[in-house]
Amino acid sequence: MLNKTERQKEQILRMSGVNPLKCMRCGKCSGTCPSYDEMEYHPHQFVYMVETGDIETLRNSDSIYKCLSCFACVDRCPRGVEPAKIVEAVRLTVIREKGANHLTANEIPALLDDETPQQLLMSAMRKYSK
Amino acid sequence: MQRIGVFVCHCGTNIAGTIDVKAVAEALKNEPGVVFSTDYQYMCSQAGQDIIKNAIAEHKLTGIVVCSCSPRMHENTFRKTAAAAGLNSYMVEIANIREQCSWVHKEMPVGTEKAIILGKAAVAKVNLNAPLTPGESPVTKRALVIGGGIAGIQTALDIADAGFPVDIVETKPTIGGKMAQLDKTFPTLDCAACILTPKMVEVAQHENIRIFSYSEVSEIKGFVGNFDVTIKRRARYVKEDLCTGCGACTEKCPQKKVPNEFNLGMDNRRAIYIPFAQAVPKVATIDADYCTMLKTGKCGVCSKVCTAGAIDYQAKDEFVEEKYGAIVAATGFNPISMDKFDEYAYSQSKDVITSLEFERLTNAAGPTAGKLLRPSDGEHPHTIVFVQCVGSRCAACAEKGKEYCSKICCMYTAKHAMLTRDKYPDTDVYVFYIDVRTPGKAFDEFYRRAVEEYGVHYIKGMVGKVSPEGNKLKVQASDLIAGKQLHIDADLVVLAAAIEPDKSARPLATMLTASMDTNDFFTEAHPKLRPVESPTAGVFLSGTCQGPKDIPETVSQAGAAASKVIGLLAKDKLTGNPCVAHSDENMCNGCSTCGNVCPYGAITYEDKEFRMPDRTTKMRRIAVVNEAVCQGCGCCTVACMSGAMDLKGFMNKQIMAEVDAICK
Amino acid sequence: MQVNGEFKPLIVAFCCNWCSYAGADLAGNNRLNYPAEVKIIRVPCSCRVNPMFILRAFQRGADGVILCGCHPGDCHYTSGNYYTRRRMALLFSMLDYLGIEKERTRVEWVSAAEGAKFAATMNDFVEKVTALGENKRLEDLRCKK
Amino acid sequence: MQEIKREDLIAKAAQLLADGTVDRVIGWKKGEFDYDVTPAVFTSKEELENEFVWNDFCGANFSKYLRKEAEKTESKAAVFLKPCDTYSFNQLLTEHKFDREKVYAVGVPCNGMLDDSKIKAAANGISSVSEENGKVAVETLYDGKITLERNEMLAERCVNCKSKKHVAYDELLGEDGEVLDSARFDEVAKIEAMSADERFAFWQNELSRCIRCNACRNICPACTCEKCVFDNPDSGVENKAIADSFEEKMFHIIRAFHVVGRCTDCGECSRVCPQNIPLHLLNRKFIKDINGFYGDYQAGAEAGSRAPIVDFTKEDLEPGEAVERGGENA
Repeated sequence: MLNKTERQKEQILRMSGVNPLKCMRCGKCSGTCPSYDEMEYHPHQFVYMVETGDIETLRNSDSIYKCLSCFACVDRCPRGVEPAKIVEAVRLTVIREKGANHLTANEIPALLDDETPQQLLMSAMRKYSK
Repeated sequence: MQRIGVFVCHCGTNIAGTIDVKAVAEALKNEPGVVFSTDYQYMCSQAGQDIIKNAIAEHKLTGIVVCSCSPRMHENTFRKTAAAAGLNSYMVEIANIREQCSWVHKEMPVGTEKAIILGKAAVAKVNLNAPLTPGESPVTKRALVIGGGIAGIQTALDIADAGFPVDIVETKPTIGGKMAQLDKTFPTLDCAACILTPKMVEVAQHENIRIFSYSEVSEIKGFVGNFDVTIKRRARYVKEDLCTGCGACTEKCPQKKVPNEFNLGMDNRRAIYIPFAQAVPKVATIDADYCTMLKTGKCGVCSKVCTAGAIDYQAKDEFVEEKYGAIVAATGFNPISMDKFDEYAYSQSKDVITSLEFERLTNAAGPTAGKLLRPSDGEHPHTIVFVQCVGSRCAACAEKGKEYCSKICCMYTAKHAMLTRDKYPDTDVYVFYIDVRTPGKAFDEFYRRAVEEYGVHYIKGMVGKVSPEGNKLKVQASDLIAGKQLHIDADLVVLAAAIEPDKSARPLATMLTASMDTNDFFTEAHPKLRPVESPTAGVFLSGTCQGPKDIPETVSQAGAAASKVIGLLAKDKLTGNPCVAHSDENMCNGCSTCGNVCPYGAITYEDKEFRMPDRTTKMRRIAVVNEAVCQGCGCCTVACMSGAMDLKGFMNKQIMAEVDAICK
Repeated sequence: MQVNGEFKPLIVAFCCNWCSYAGADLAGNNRLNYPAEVKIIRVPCSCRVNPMFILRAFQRGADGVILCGCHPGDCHYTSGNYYTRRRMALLFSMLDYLGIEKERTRVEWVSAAEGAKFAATMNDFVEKVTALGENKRLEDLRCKK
Repeated sequence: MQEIKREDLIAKAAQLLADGTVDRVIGWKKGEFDYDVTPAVFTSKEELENEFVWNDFCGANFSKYLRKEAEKTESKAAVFLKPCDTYSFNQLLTEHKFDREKVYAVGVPCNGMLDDSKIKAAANGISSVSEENGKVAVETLYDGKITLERNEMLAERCVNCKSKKHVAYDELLGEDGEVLDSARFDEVAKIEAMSADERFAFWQNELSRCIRCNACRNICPACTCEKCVFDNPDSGVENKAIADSFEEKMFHIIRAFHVVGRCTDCGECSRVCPQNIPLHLLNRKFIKDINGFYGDYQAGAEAGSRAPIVDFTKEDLEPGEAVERGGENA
């Protein structure tokens, strides 16, 4: 049985198609990155941290939204690691979970009953569908 | 029918301890062809060998089987024994009943039974053995060195000093190669020209060395000891024997706008030129692509100023044919093209240069007379950024870079950085590295001195982008240790470009039937044990054509290659391995499959006339094995569908007889 | 072959002269045991082994055939074992296609330094072939004793 | 029904003879029955008009005949090649089996050839076979006239035609076609999916019918040895007579192995087998494995190409893996 981190790592690698072991840690991706200063964790760190399983940290970081997906790092990486794809995959794991949690407009009528305030459902939908 | 003698060795108790040797000798007596069988304590001893010799004479043996230790131990011993008794030494087979029987099995009945079977297999093989005589071929005592850089120079000098004539073929007008373009050499910082040019002069003056400069190899035929080579001497329009190298023509030539390749295009030369002051041979060459006289028929200035009368506008390419016993490839390297590295703005800014260009910029004989000046405006640069591993260790894109480490860049970058800080202490020098690799005598100390004594800023991390802005180069890079992105306004950016084998190496390898790896480096015969030989016999490797290496390594490899060549040329005749492939011309159908798999290019094809049963004749294509080149792997015998190709000493029939004997 | 009611397989091992045969010698030097059912035939290179030899061995009653050569990249003749690898991949796949038990054939790369690997490989191979029992699918009845 | 007409082929052949381009033409002529059309050499217009045949039974692949034919004289011979024949043509060129200069190749389009054994199975006592409105009309001795669907009578190799494209010719009659995405490996995959016991039983059943007539070898364009190993007492595998089950396997494994990387899958072996053994399934297994293991390779697609069996990469799969992958490649 894989634990949660291993599952997440496996999922991220599968989604991105990236093999982080190809990274030779030259940092050219981060040297290239136009969003570097905006990001708490930088492209090379994404590759390294996914490899070491430090994924929760990345998921909780704003950095996943700061990546511009400009793919400059993908273009310039000398080893063909494609860091932007791994950033995208980490981001997707977060977004997909949100997607599973939020309500769609069609689901709401079925959930209405006398006990539940309608506003609760509506705000839940609005809040998580963003 | 053979008359076979069987000799079973006790090897003390090594064999006799687990094998009933008497029973083995007894059992093998009944095998077909066996007329004599005995056992003895130590067959390899003088007394044991005498038993064999006597038996050969007494029983008129035509073949012998020795049941003893591994053939890797004593096959040669017993072959010599047989030869001493007048028996062809290839009529000897060994049954390995020690390493592969008595030592790995514990029970006497089991070991004895297996030993008998192994003996039977050896007898079955000897029954089909035929006497073999190693082929002999004469050796032409002359060597050809292709490439006149430091590798070729050193190899040629060492061979010539041993007393053998050597020819050097160099495509450029002068020998000297890349080393002639360098300024100083790491880690001792002696000047490249000071140590190279005396060697060049020595080559020029050596009675055993001929230099074919401005020439290339156009055809190679033959094999080890007997290569026939055609050398194309390109027309240089100057008679080498008459030109004194005075240089008058190169000063008067009106065509002044020819990019000077020796300075990597950073300045210009004339259409008639001598690459540099210490060129060897010091002879002028006319560049036909630029010479007005050759292009339009109008000019002739050089001819007028030449007091020696050496100019010859009518010159044509000439072809020289020569025989050689050995060939050394020393074709060297080039930095890769930086055109594909847009992110470093190499093609956008003159102030982004390669390390080799930097060498010329700091060389006293270079375009700036040794002053470090920016190529764009001739200003002194105050901030210099060195980028390592540009195109090296690049697995992402084969068109862009090379997967391997170029090996020399870490050291020359440290050298450049150190020299810059030494000469211009007001300069800020940054080196961006992935890893600093300094295995070598006094190498790491050298690099540390650059950091500790000269204050070079070493930053771990790659440069991501260089963009020209005004007269500055904006360098954006990551500092992986500080976790920062750096933005540096640099005046000069120096790229440590990966090195690749010279383009002439691939066609040369094809001519030599020498193998190459995917990067076009020549493959060595064995990566550890035969590093300076090509798998193709008689072809040797010197310098960077085999893989990236620095000057000390190149020189030691050049010397090693020379010693191998000397070892070959010192022989009057080459004795081959008689266990080579042989094609039965009556069965060969000329399909040419065998040639595809031969690692040595030992198989050629020819049309041969055959007499048919109806008295007509018919031409048929057949394979011919060059026994001097074949090494006897047998790969072709399996590729051959007709069964025409067979391997002497390991014939299909023999191996199948062994199989039958074992499976009986 | 039945010995005292116990099945003892007959194994033919083709070993290249430069690596695997030396590896087998090393196993001997180190006194590493493996079954006596294994009989070694020395060939210059694994690429010398013709598929006909393998079929011949089965025809004559071998229960398993194993080919040992230098590790890929280490061939004494630079490329022989690469050709072996392709030839045997195709041949073994064909034998499997014809329904011949795939455990009866094997290619192993054994260097001159791998005496222990040689012995372990032979132990394992003999064990697998013993479990399969006699070769019935590629035998030649005329060659039966 | 064939797109191109007999008359067009005769006209082309006659013209080549007349203008001196060639002095003989390899074509087809009628055999004893309508369905056993045989190869023949024509040297005049009269011969062509009297005997030349072009119909749905012209399956014979002429590439093999070129070796002997091109050797005969210094002059050129013309040959008609269907798309699948051109692959063999190229393969033979790769192996230097004839002088290209001595052959004038005329490509002819092909709509597939019929399998006489299928017709024989459907009709008893055939007296003639002809084509009627796109169907196969068979006159029989016992049952009168029988009409058969052409598609159902197509030879297996034509049902699974790999290419309608001519890869070599001097001149092409009609339109050239495309390389097809054929289902020719489906049968192989089916066998691969069986258990080892089932596979053994399958092949035991097929190969035990072999009578060692050597027709498969003799027709094979890839079999051009001066002396076949099976006829050579020195080869260690020589055996002309069928002896027991091992011999058949030995023969067919070696026969298939000897054409690995050279077999163009022309299907002649199965066509000529009097015992209807699906020999092409052995060749196709090797082709399928080569494609799966080493990347797609079509022998004969390009003259001078290097077959995967005489090539390698450093990353090739191990024989053990090859066997484990079994039917999973493709």
